[in-house]
Amino acid sequence: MNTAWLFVIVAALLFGIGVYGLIIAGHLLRKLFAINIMGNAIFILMVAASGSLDGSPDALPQALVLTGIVIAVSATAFALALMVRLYQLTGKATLQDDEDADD
Amino acid sequence: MNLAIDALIGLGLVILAWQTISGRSLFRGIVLFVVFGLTMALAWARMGAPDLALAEAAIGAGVTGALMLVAYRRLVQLHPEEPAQPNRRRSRLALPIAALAAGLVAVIGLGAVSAEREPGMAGLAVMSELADTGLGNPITGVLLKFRNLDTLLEVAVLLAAFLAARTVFADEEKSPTPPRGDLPLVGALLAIIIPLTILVAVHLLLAGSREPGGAFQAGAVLAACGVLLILSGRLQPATRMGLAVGLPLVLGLLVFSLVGLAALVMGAPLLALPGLWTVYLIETAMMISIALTLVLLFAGASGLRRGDS
Amino acid sequence: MNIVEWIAAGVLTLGAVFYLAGTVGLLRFPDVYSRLHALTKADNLGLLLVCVGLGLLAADWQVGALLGTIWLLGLLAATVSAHLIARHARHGHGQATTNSEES
Amino acid sequence: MARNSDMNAASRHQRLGWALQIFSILLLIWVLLNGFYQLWAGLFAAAIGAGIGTWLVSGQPHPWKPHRLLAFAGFFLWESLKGGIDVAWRALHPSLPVEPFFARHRMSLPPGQPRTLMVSTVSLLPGTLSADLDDTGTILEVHGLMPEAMDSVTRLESWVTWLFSLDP
Repeated sequence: MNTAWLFVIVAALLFGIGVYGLIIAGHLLRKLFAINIMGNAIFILMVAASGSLDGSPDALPQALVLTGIVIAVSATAFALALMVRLYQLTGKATLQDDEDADD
Repeated sequence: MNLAIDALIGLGLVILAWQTISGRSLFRGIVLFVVFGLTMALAWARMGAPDLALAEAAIGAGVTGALMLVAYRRLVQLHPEEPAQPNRRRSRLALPIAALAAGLVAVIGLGAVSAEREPGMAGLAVMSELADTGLGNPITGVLLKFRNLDTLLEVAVLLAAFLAARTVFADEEKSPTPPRGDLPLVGALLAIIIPLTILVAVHLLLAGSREPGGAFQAGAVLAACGVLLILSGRLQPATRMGLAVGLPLVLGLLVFSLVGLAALVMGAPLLALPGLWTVYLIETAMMISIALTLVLLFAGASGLRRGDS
Repeated sequence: MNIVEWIAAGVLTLGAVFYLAGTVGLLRFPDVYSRLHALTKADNLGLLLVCVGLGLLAADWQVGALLGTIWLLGLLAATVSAHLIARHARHGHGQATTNSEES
Repeated sequence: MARNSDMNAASRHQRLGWALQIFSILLLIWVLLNGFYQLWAGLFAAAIGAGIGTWLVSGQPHPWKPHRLLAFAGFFLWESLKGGIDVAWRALHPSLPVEPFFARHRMSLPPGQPRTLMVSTVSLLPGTLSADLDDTGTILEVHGLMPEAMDSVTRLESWVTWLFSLDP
């Protein structure tokens, strides 16, 4: 058991939680939490699995993840704007399918 | 001992993620999500990635949290009597699917970790090339030298996200931030914090060339200034985007493209940066654009104007 | 461990104790205002002790000065936010939830 | 302080005073962060910071003497030490010995730096918290944890008066 293994396990657990949250969440904001958590899990996986934790740090995966963080915030910002607009127009912040499923 | 600290952080991440997903109130969820982001920053620091720790704290936790809070406030303003209920869907498949996904990630990760690997051929090649760029920080070096097209497109994506969001903010009337009176302490806080934040942003920008930092971290820190100014009413959201906002908004993309094309004209490959000074130039322009984009996303507006106070 | 490191460890532990006391106060004190007392004062003393401990470990005037700056900024943030929260509560938002921030 | 009449005439000087103060503090912090490496960028950043800071500040800068500031810092450090220990003791004490109350305190300090310093430091003294200011900014509402807490407020006021060399 070393650091890389530990963080791979953490990434797997986070990804699982994210997927679970994405499925059960009704509110769109909750779906966004879940998607962001899944993204973070993948970021951890990329850095942990690059083998840089136990040897010399590898700049490539870190640079990739840095790009990923910025893309994630861009996508989240757009999704939030969409969510607010949806709420404005329909008075609901859930997806149509979800309501059907509830009935 | 070190593994114990890592395990504690990992456990914290898992618990926070679970609480964020399953908590009852949305507001609580946002707060927990921010705490999750800050814990992620700790994890990055432990994993030997201080650049990512900075980016995560500033962008992942700070900016995302602020954007979520703004969206939440809009939701509450629209229907104050009905706070968003945690309507959860029941799904018998959720748990098996989640377990499957987690297993998949674990298999991929553990496979990659335990795989025999040529000891960093690509990495060593990168490091030897980086010596020529004069950039001490390999992350910035990789971003600007080997993956510069990605970095350029990344700025473009951020701008595109803003433009897309802008079409969605739509035609609604912007209610100006209500004047908060002249709270003496807030004025003093601003007068101290904002100059200091600008200094720190410039430091991060320059430091990015030899130690953790860079345009994205600096831009996020600078964006915090704008957010503070909006919250205190010194800057107001405006419906029209003037040149004073529009030009800095595209400055990063513009300067990066021009420098990159100039290289092509002079016979070098596209986006080959001729010297360290171009790196500073591009990073500064990118910082300004990134900060402004984030502030406008926070304001949910197309432009900014000076407040009356 | 040499003598300086022992002292630093003691100071850091003491700082943690004050953070703990601040949190206990936050949970035990009867109203918003009293809780703010616990947060501003005990946590700032905790921060001071942690900064002193780290400064002892670093044994570098530059790091020490930076830690001092961090402490001052921590003080500023704590005192301004405490004042704003107290003022908010004083103006009749005491029992209000976070929803009605702008009324 | 009969400066209000020539406020406008002196305003440019005051702005310059503010800008110089902010600039030198920022430059000092830059040197702490970076040493003297890339000082040109530090000068640039400090200049921008000073410009924006001067736009944000209000009121006139008050002159203060360095040795008095040092003494004030000592007083403040001692009081915040006492304050922290006091509140930690009360929080951890089984019987929770607090008697919260509100009190109003009319400040005799002029507006600007002295009042701001006063309002922000009150919260770090033993047993007191600045809870509110009235619209004129002269009456400070203090929340106290125990009856004897108000003594430190008057003591603080005289220290601030002394720091800025004001007439009591």
